[in-house]
Amino acid sequence: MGLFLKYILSILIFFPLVSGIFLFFINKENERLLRNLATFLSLVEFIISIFLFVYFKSSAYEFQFVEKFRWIKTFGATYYLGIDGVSLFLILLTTLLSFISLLSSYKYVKVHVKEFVILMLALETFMIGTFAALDILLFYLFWEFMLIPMYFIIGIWGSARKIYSAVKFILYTLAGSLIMLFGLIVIFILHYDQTGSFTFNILKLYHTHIPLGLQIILFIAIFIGFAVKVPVFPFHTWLADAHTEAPTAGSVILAGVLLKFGIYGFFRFAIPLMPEATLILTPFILVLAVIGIIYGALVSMVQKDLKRLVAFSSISHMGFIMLGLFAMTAISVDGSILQLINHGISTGALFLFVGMLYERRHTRLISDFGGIAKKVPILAALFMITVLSSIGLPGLNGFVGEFLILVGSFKQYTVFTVIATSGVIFAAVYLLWMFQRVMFQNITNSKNEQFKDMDLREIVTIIPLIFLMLYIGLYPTPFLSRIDPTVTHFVNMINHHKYAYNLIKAKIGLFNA
Amino acid sequence: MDTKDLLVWSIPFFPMLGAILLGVFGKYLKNYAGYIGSISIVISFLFSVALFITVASTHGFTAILYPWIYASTFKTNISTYIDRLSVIMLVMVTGVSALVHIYSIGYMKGDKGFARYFSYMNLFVFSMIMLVLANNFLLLYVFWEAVGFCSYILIGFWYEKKSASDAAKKAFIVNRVGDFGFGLGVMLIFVSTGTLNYTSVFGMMPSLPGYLVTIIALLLFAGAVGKSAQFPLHIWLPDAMEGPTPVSSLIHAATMVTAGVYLVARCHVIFSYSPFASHVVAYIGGFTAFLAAFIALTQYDIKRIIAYSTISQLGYMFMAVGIGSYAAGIFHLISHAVFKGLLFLTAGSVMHAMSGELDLRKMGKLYSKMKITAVTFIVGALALSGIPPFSGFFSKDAILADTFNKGYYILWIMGEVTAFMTAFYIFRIIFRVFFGESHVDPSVHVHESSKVMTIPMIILASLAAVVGFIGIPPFDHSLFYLFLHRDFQNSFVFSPFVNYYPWFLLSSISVLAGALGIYTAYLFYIKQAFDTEKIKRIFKPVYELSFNKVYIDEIYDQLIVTPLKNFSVYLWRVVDTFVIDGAVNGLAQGFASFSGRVRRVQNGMVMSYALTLMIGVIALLAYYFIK
Amino acid sequence: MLFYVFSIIAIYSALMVILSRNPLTSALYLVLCFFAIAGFYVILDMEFLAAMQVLVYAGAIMVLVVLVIMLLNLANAKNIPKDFHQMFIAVISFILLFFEIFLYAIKGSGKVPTGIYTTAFIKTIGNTQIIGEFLFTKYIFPFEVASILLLIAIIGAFIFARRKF
Amino acid sequence: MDINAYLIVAGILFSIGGLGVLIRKNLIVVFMSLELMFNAANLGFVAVSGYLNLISGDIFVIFVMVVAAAEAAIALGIAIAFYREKGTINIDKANELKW
Repeated sequence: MGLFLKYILSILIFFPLVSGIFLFFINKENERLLRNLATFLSLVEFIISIFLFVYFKSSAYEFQFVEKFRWIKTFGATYYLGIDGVSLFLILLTTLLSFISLLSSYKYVKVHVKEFVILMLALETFMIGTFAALDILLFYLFWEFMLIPMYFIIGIWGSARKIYSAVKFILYTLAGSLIMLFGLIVIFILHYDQTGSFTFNILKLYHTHIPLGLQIILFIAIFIGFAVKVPVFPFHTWLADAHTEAPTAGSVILAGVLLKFGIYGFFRFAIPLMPEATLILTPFILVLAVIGIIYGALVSMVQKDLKRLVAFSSISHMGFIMLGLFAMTAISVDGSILQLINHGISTGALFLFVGMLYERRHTRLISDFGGIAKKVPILAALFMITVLSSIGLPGLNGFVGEFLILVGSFKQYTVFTVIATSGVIFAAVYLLWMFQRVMFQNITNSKNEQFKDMDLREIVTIIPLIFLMLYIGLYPTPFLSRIDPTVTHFVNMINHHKYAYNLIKAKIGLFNA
Repeated sequence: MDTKDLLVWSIPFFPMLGAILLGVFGKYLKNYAGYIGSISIVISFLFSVALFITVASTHGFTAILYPWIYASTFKTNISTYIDRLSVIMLVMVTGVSALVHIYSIGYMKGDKGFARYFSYMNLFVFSMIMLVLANNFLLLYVFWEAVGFCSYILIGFWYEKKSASDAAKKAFIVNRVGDFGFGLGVMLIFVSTGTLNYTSVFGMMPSLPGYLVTIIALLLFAGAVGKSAQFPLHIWLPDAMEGPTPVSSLIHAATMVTAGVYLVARCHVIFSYSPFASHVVAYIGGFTAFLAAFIALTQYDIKRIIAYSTISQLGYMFMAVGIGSYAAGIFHLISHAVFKGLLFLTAGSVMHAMSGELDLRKMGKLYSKMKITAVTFIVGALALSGIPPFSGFFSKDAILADTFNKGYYILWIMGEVTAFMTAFYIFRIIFRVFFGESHVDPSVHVHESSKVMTIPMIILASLAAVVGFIGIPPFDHSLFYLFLHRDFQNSFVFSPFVNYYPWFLLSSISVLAGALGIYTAYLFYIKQAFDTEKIKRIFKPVYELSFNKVYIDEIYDQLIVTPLKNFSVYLWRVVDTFVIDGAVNGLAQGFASFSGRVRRVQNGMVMSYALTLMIGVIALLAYYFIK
Repeated sequence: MLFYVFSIIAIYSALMVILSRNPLTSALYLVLCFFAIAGFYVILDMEFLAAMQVLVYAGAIMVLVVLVIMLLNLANAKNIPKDFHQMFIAVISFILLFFEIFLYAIKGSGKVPTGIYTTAFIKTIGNTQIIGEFLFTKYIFPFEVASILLLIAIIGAFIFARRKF
Repeated sequence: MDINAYLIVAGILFSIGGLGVLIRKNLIVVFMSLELMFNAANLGFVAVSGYLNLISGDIFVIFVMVVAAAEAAIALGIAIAFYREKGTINIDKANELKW
């Protein structure tokens, strides 16, 4: 047990990959076995990750379950893993959603099953690795690896315009991350110039002193890299296409986990590495975030395609998270991190439902549905809960995160917060309107008469998410108590730099307000 | 948890249990669903009465269930605050709910969603109880939205009808607009006081700058405007009548819509420290009361008329709490809950008898066929019109007397005119439905409703007749005032009395107004003394204005909904697809065409590759030589 | 004196290799050129290499080339068009290249003789023995690799020359 | 003789060989030009090795010969295959290595 806990992160990271290699030796004709085995293995993975949650010391902000080995000695790269309250939940989210998306694809993925499950497991490895890595090089490695399986998942099992979307997805994110790599390398070299030793250890790089002008340039570079992933307003067009064309499992992972990397990157890398530049550029970032909230909501309102609607709603939700993160108060950052989890859960569930509807009718156009609530009471009820969670109805998870974000940002950025809050109204408009057109009214299309309700597998797929929605909504303490120390430490670290920032502000007379 | 706490928590517990049971196992419960739903509410009502007795003899207290959101300095609990105001609300809510639930057993009989209906209703009662019990603004906000959500699913209960699902959506979204303000208010309270607990927040009010208090109060009031359907957010309530009638009775007359009034009364400290905000409340209330009554004059749908009447009566309540007469407002809230609940139930009974018909023009002469319904309806109507000794007389006059004596003459005049119109439109219903000539479709078999429906109606009617006596004028010496006024003592007195006219003088004026209204209706619809068509023609603009609900829906549609939709389409088609995506794809195409040119260099001729290589070698050698 | 003779033969025959139209003529001139280079080796006291040069190049490789020319009957393949554009650039660039080599050659690296294998020393042992000693001691590994390379080349040639792939 | 003289001769031979590679279109002649370039390099090795009193240059020449032999076998094999494929040995016909 002791050894298990000591190396639990490595086990978590490589277990799916090893499982994938193991599945490689199974005959591809045997699709049933492949599916069941892959799902089972991802469930095992999820159960392993629960140990993280149980043994996580909730009062500490330091990294836990740390593993450190020499990797490339010449330029100081190490195999350095560790998690804090933020990455803990993101890893849990990853393992849960991986399991769920494998379980959800029993019907959706019909061809190349073997390749699909292996790619999904590989993807899981890379995602967890990205969250657990504390070494920039290791982080970047996992970060880029992640794109490969996703590219194939969209490109092979996607719908109509899958190749276009897959290429767009990979080029967009690759362009962003290469700009980011440039920034990271500059910091690496600066650190070498200052201390005379090569290191990719993020905790050591935090102490790098970067001159302000360079800091702003680097911040913009790294910002673009992460902003593409989030996605922040003008960098979002890949998202709608990728989400829409990806298979259900792909959409769930994209929305549930991949979008989180942007925020996680800001939290772990961009902001602590360049705090002064962050503080100076915050107003601009917040403007983008708020535009994203309203823009995403408005565009989502007039979509005709269900998946596209959910995709644009993601843009809106991620805007809230950006707002909370960059408002930089303990409450709002707490809310942002919680909202990351919430968004993964609710949007993931929304995509699952859209996938279920698609499996039944082979269309995603809202106008093709209507009146099916009568035929599918269970689906309608669970879908409703998910929609409400996404709207941010109190008592469900979305509310807690959104409210913390808004209340935390309110004092310093009142105007932004007020505008952002109006996004809550739009959320109700587009989601309820969608729900009404899909579920309510009379059946107008005779094909909908034959609608089948959810079977046991589908209910099992959804239930964990619904449970979490209610749980986080009613009793978020287990989550917040683990997130809070990390976040408080983070905010204190930034506030520490406020002094220098204020000096700069006085000197250049920026933002005198 | 001591016994008192246990008592408190058992009140919301039973409806919640009922909601879960019915929601999950509803399919298997069949007709028992109605009994389970009703019994859970009745138990809850009994506990409420017990709590009422406990609190009446002691002071208020707080009961904490568990810590809810603890993030850094933001700390809120799931906890309740019990004082006299909350227990009065509690008894009213659970009492009316219990009666409506019992009524629903008869009304909803045979509906496919019988169990679903009771599950939703129990969920609503749970949320409403928690709303009343909450001890901090966040919990209040949570259940504020939760009752809105219950209202949403209940309005859209018959979701196959497009009108019903549209109305549900409209209700939710309009409420959201109000809640937007409310939410900002809650945030502002936290930011300026650092806490959300009622007692701590109220304690800090005197020390806050005036403008901040005003903003907080106005933001909170925005929530109240949405929930209580005041102008300009009243448009959802008439449409909400698409839901089953008991829902209209419980949610859209007796309980949920009065939450706004409860909010202002609960936050009376905040409002009293901002006379400006209070006056906004009062005048919006007064204007809404007048506007809604004006619209109600010409409508033909019974339920819609009663809905406008609800809006109008809620306006009275806001008028009362806006001028600082909190007890009077709450008194009207209670008596209104009783008689308006009654009116809806009886309207439902009529509708039931008429197989769902609601149009005034297709009724008449029903009195002989459904006596109980008719009598109870008339009792409710008399109470609404403010005719003594029915409850509406006492409560409405408590408000009107205060408006006059506190010097708000404009409000008083509006109130009196509204009282006249109120009496007119409600008796317009009575005369056209129960008396006069019959326009009933002969194929409809009109019949009296079953006992399970009539008994709650009778109970409510007798309550409507007697409940006013707890507030026998002069109001500030009445039982009700003396019981409640302890809770309002800590508010700042911003509107002292300027006149001391005796109550009977003022009352007689309003009774006169009411009686005049009834008499006018009598002249119109029984005597047929005037040619209605001619009057319609003479007052055509006024009539059209009233008949088309002052065009508010259309104005919103033209001013907000359509432009917003067009703007969104513009954003999607032009900004997103054309500008941003165009830029991205343009960049990609630019690279592609550039590479298309560059790739010509690679012509496949081995010799030219070799030549290039050689040139490279030469250049390298030259470089090293020069270096 | 002998050096100049060999130089003239080598350069002349090399020019003829690339200028003569008939590949067979080119091949024969190339053989001549190889012989001249072997002559250089002799002047430089590397008789063993000279022998190898004649055996491997002039003997084995050129025989192979001539064989292929015969086999494909290329002796009269003259109708290949010329690309003057390419030729022009090539000539210019090779004049430049030669110029550079020339500059490097006369500039020298400034290195002085450091090794112990002076001409006299080699003569006492004999150059064949020395090379053999080196090949089988210090360079044994590359030597073995070379043998594998040859094996691969044999297989490769066999595969390429097969009628069907 | 001076070392420079050998190197210049080697340079001339190398240049002529390279020129042959570039201006001739006949695959066989190109191959022969390549051999010429090898030999020029060999000459340079031997000359420098002798000048510096070393032996490694000479050893290297032997390896170059090995490689040249191997290359000859392969290259001529390719030439035959190419001729069989295209019916000519015009090197400009080998133009598929593009785009």
